[in-house]
Amino acid sequence: MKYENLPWLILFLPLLSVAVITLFTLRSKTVSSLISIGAVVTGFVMTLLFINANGFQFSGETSANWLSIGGLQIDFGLKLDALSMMMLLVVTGVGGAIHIYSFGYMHDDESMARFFAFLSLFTFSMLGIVLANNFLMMFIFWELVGVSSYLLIGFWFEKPSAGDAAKKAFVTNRLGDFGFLFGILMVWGLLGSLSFSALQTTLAANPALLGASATLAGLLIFCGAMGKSAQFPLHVWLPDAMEGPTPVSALIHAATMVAAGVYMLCRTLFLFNSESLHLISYIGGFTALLAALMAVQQNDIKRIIAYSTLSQLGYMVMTVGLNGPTPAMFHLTTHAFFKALLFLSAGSVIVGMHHEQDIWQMGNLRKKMPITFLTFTIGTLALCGVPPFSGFYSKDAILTQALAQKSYLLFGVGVFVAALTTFYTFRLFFIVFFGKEKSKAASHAHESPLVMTLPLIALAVFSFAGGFIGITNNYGSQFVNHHEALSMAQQFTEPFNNLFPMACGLGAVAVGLFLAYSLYNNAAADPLPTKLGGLATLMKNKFYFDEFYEATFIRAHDFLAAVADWLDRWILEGAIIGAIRGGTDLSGRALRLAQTGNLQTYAFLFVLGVALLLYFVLGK
Amino acid sequence: MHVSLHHYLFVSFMLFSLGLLGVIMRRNLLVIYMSLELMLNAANLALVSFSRFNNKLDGQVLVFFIITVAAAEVAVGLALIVALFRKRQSAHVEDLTSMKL
Amino acid sequence: MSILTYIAGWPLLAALALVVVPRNYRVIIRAIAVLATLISAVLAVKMFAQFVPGANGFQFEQQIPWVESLGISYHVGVDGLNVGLILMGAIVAFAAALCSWEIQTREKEFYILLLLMTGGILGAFASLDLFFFYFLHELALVPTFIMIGVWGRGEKKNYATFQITLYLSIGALIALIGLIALYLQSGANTFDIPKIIEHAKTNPLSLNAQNFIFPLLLFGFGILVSLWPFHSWAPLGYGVAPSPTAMLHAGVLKKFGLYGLIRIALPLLPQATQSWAHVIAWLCVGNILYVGWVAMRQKDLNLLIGNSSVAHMGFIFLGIASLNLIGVTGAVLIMVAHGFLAALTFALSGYIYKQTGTLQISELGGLCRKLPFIGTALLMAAMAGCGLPGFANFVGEATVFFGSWKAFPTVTVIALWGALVIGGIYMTRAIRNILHGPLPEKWNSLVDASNVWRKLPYALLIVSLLVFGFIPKLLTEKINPDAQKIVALATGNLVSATAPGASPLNFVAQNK
Amino acid sequence: MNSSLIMLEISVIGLGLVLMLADLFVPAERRRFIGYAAIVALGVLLITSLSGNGSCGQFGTAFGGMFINDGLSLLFKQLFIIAAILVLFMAAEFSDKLAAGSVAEYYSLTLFALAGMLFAASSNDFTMLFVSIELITITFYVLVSFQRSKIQSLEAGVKYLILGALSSAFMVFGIALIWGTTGELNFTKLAAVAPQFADSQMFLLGVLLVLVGLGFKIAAFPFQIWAPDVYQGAPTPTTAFLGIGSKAAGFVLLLRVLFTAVPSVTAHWANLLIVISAITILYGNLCAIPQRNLKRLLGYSSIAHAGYLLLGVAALSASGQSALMYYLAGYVFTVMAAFFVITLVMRHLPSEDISGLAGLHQRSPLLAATLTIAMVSLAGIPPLAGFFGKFLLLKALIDTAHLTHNHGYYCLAFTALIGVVISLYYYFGVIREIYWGKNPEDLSPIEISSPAKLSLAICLAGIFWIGLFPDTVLNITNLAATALGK
Repeated sequence: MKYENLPWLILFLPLLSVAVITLFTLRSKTVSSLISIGAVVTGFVMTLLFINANGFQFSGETSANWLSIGGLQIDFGLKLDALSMMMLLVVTGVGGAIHIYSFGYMHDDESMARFFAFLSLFTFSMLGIVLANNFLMMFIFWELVGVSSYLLIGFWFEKPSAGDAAKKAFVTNRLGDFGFLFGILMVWGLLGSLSFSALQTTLAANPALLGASATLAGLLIFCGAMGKSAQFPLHVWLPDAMEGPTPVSALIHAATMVAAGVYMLCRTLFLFNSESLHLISYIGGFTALLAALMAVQQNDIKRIIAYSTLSQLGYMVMTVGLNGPTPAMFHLTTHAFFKALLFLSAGSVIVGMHHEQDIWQMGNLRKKMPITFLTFTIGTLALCGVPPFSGFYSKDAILTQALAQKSYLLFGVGVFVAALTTFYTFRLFFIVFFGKEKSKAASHAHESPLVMTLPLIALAVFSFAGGFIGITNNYGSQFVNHHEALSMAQQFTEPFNNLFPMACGLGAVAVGLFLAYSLYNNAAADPLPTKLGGLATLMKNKFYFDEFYEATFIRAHDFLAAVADWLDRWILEGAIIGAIRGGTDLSGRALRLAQTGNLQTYAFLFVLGVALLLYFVLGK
Repeated sequence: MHVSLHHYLFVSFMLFSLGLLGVIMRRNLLVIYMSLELMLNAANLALVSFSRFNNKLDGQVLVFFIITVAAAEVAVGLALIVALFRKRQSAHVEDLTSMKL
Repeated sequence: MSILTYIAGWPLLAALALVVVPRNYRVIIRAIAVLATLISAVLAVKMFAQFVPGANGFQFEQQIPWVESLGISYHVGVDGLNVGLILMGAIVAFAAALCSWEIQTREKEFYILLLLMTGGILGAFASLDLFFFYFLHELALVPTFIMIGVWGRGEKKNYATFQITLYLSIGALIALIGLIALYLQSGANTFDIPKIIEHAKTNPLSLNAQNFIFPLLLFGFGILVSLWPFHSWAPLGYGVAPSPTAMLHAGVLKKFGLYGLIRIALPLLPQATQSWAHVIAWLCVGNILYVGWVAMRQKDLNLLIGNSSVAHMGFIFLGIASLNLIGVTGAVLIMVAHGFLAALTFALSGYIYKQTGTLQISELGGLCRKLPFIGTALLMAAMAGCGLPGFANFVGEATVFFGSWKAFPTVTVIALWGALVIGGIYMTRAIRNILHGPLPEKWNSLVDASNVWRKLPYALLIVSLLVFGFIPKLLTEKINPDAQKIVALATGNLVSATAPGASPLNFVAQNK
Repeated sequence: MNSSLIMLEISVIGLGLVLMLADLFVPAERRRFIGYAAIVALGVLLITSLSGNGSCGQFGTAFGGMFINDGLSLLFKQLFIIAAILVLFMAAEFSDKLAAGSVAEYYSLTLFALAGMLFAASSNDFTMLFVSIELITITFYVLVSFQRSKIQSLEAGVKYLILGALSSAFMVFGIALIWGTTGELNFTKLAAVAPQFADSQMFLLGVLLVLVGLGFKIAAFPFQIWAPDVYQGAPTPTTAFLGIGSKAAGFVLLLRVLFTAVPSVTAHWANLLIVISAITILYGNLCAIPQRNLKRLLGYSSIAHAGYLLLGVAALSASGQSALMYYLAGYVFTVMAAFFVITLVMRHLPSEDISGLAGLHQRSPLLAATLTIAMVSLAGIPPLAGFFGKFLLLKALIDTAHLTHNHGYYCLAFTALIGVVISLYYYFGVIREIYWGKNPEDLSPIEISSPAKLSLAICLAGIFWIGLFPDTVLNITNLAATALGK
């Protein structure tokens, strides 16, 4: 391949910036942030260089041995193909935009340098996941992503809620990682290798190798995705993660980290057999539905978007499960654009509202912040899947895939969720930007500086055009054996080739839009609770998952810990060791009673001893 | 009646045991001390009778040693007991329990 | 004169020198101690760099007959198994000497004891003679006792001091009986480990002898390593110990028993080892899971660290129990990594204690604001503690998992849970309650580690962790060949130990 | 017969007499110098004996086989002389607490006891055995009760007197029985005929009664009962000498009787010895746990050490005997060091309660370190004498165990292990008192006279030398052990 060293640079520049910032430039905000931004932007440029040098169809690996112990051969290797290169673009591109945005957003935070160090660390880890060419390396960066998100969520660590959210995210991810590593071990034990390509060839040669444990292995690997991509039942951490600064929410919890799970599934798709894929698809669909329902009743602008992220991720996972990696990755990419856009716009709104996040305090902001209003609108339309915005194409691809797989239930779910999505998004949209100001802050809101709005515009462009600039081609070349590339025009009209799914999609949008408009245009308060009653409270309280886990998982561990601690303290330390100690001491005190100090007794004991001796030897 | 070695030995055993009983039973240091001498002499008797019956002289030689040593022991011992009596105004073993346990 | 003799000798020499230095020359005393440990650390690095991986036999060897009639000789040398340990020990000792600034009373005695301990344990790791192996390790017993007793903290001090001392000597004596029995049974009539191993190749120990000796070594050493259920001394003792002592003891001394098992028990008692492997593996569960839970429950930072370090021992035992190249290599990796980590954590807790006068987690909170450096270091330590990639511990633990997966899948999964989930829970909880959250009023006066001397020990240890975490080859390529020899002796066949090339099929074959 | 063999003994006794005479001419305040003179003389004797051209250097028998000079006796004589020298040093420090002006008597009595020990070391005949033991014991009656002003000293003396006399009565009777049955008093001759009498109850009874006497001297169970009281009551130098000299004398005689005189009988008594030493170890260590009086504590610990030393006897092997002697060699210096510190620290205190040690590390770092080292060595921890001794004992024991397949030996080894751990508790308790003892009432520095410093140095040197460079001593003890065999 040409420019063999570029990928290494792309990967390690952010790490370098972490090192430089932490070691030298922690004092200076600006320098640090510039270093970090520079790293990621350079990465973006290099990626472009590399791609137009090698082209998208190219696929290659470059690796160096990292660890080699007898049968355990672990390379530190980079895998470059359409999949990873596309993701490189997304991570560095969207990431770059977000970095720049944060420069404005975080400007008056005194520990901005630390923030950018963490951001670079995250970029490094994410790039690692994308480029990894074997399981263990992917796991390594998997963990690193986990910890950097932990650091970023807990960035404002004085806030107890932030600390808790970080902890929750970390532990929940750890649960997923447990399954992931478990699966990795299992695969390694059966196939004897960790490198994706080697595994693929091995399996292609002899599909029966995984044997009975194929399904189990697949599901265990999926656990990893479950954690990172916040799929049911490990979805609980994502909404809380909104405690982090908004750029973080955009970068990690919209564009990249949460996408890692889906990416990993596509990367290792060859491992999964039909049973495991089946289950995965249903988990995905269920997550999509659940999250959408939850989103309907949230009032925190960021949380609403977070839940919509959840449900979109559900879409993607479902699609992978439906054996459609191409649409899944397609949606992942477009979603990265418009969701980042939404988050950043929301961030701009929040800044404009002086860090007020409750949508019922806003209203009529389209006057105060026109640019933000525009970008937000584009994001919303893309999210809902209004043609010709990018979301429309990817969502349509998903629905088509569902139909093609004859999985009608999931198709139905997809359509219904599409409707819900439109509903809650426009609910947000109307409440925030239309109607009358619902608070003083709203009336004094102001537009954000250029450094923040520029990235918005850039992202807006992609959210608009992402659908027909050939993303599917690139992914298709990866997954479909003889994939014929479509011209841009063909792509533009592609959905209209089979009308039914598209029609359903658009219908869903229409319904959602109509409902949202009728309920929330100029609404001062949420009318829904009165209409839905119990269901609404259920939605509002996220179906009580947190409480449920609190009561089961956490409680169980604390209980076991208490038991173990009790045993340690009272049985082991207290009873056993205490008994030995006390027993020895007591026997000592008892024995020395023989030393009465009375000569007579001594003489007697002496003679007794003689008698004993004689008996012992001669008596028998 | 013919007196054999065993009769002598029996006597010396008796003497020895008597001395032993004295040591264990009696409370007065001096009496205890006398009983000890009795035990020594029981040994002497045994030795003498042995040498008489084995027609060997080493036993009797050893007896002389024992007597001498016993004399020295008595000398030291009595002095000690007297010194103690001076301090304590008593030669009873129950009073000698300032150190115990 | 072997470089190893110098590495172990300088601290001892310095200890002797300190005896004659008047006690009020505090600076000089401190300087001598730091210098001596620095020298041996530098020498250790040099030795580590010059070490030739896979060279036949031992390197930097030196042998001086000591007691001919018994076949005892002063014999030092390194191979892949102990080269890393000696490096780790020397660095940790240097860090401990640097951290001893927190000792303000009776420095003279303290440094003498510290140096004694250091020299002893470094010598023990270097020695290839059963007798000296034990002899030098025992040098640390009295220093530990006096250090904890005089400079320890907390009201349970006396109790803990005696418990740790008695517990450790029980273990040591049981092991001693085992070693003597080994010496007699081997019939080689020498205490020289390589000679015994050579001799055992031709005429191995009888099965009875093995089954008699192995438990002695296992539990004797096990007690020294706080193998469950003989672990309770460790958290207690480290809870009250002054941090330099805790650093040396938890970091370096604790590895002695494990090293002994690998160096002595595996090659000389193969059958017994194989038949006991299951027992060891299941005892690990006690360490990893049970002690992990106990750690979740601790209210005192030092107790938490102590318990977590006990839990880490479980992974090492698991690696040893798996009895294959990967597992044993992983075990040695963790031994080195955990040495740095334990030292780091105890150094940090010592700093916090020095600043706040308490380690009650409930008392602390939000320290990251006032102590950015220490806070970050503690965060890194905690992350390394729950097996975060990038730190050496992860490499070790992952390797152990890969190794033990073949031998004990169930235990491995439990260990995974302990490493990823339980470890994650208590570490993040600790961070949340100590570093995160609002800063209580009373801690506004805290000062961070400011000058370079204060920062150096922590930085040194973190760097070591990162270096071996990023480039594990540095260690593994040294460990591998010798671990392979050991495993070959322990399992009696070379095939299962190494699968060169790792083609899928022969792995499947091995699983069968 | 060549009387040149006993020149050493003769000169020691002569020295004692000279000191007594000197007492008449030297003014009271100068009398401690008599002691130094004696020390010098003994030093000369020691050096000659070491250099080999002294009387005890030349091997052979005298008095028709009653008296023998061999490796065993040589080793023990050297130990005895060293012990005596250190005791004299100690006595010089202690002199002001002794009965006024009678220091010289104390010195000469010490020398007479020494003479007794020297004779014991080379006695090869029951007559000699009896006489030497009595010489030791009777002198000790006086030495123990020497602090006539102190009731405890007298009481200890009387207790020692009565029980000592009792034990010697038993012993004499035993000798009588042995002689009566076999007609032999000489060990070597006896060894030849003993096998015939192996199942004669009377003979065995005799041997056992002799063992009773020796068991009393080494304070082994069940004849240990006297030790704590006497150790506590006696003047500290006497206690030291008692704890080493007379114990060692007991052991040398025990070795001679068991392995020279009646080896054929001993061979059947493995279990007896195992049980005795096991119980002795446990008794001594357990009773010591709650003990607060330092001298009494060491009394109990000396019982325990008798037990450890008996391991070497129980091993019934040359290596065991050599280990025993090695351990004794280390024990001499260790115990001397301990008692020396006690003398220096506690001579002005009403009682020897451990709390008197509090703050010692400030009052005198040297003494603190010395006592610590002594305790550590007693506990048997590297790199000190006690460790290597215990190591050798354990080794010999396990060796026998694995040769004879007698599992009793393994049990004994573990009992010893338990004993060591228990002993750690109280020895380290002493160390704790030294370094972090609660509220010391007296922090005035202790001034140490140069002779005291010298002797402390000797003790420490001995402890470290025997712990670190075992080769020389080990060769000597091996030689001695072989001497026993033939």
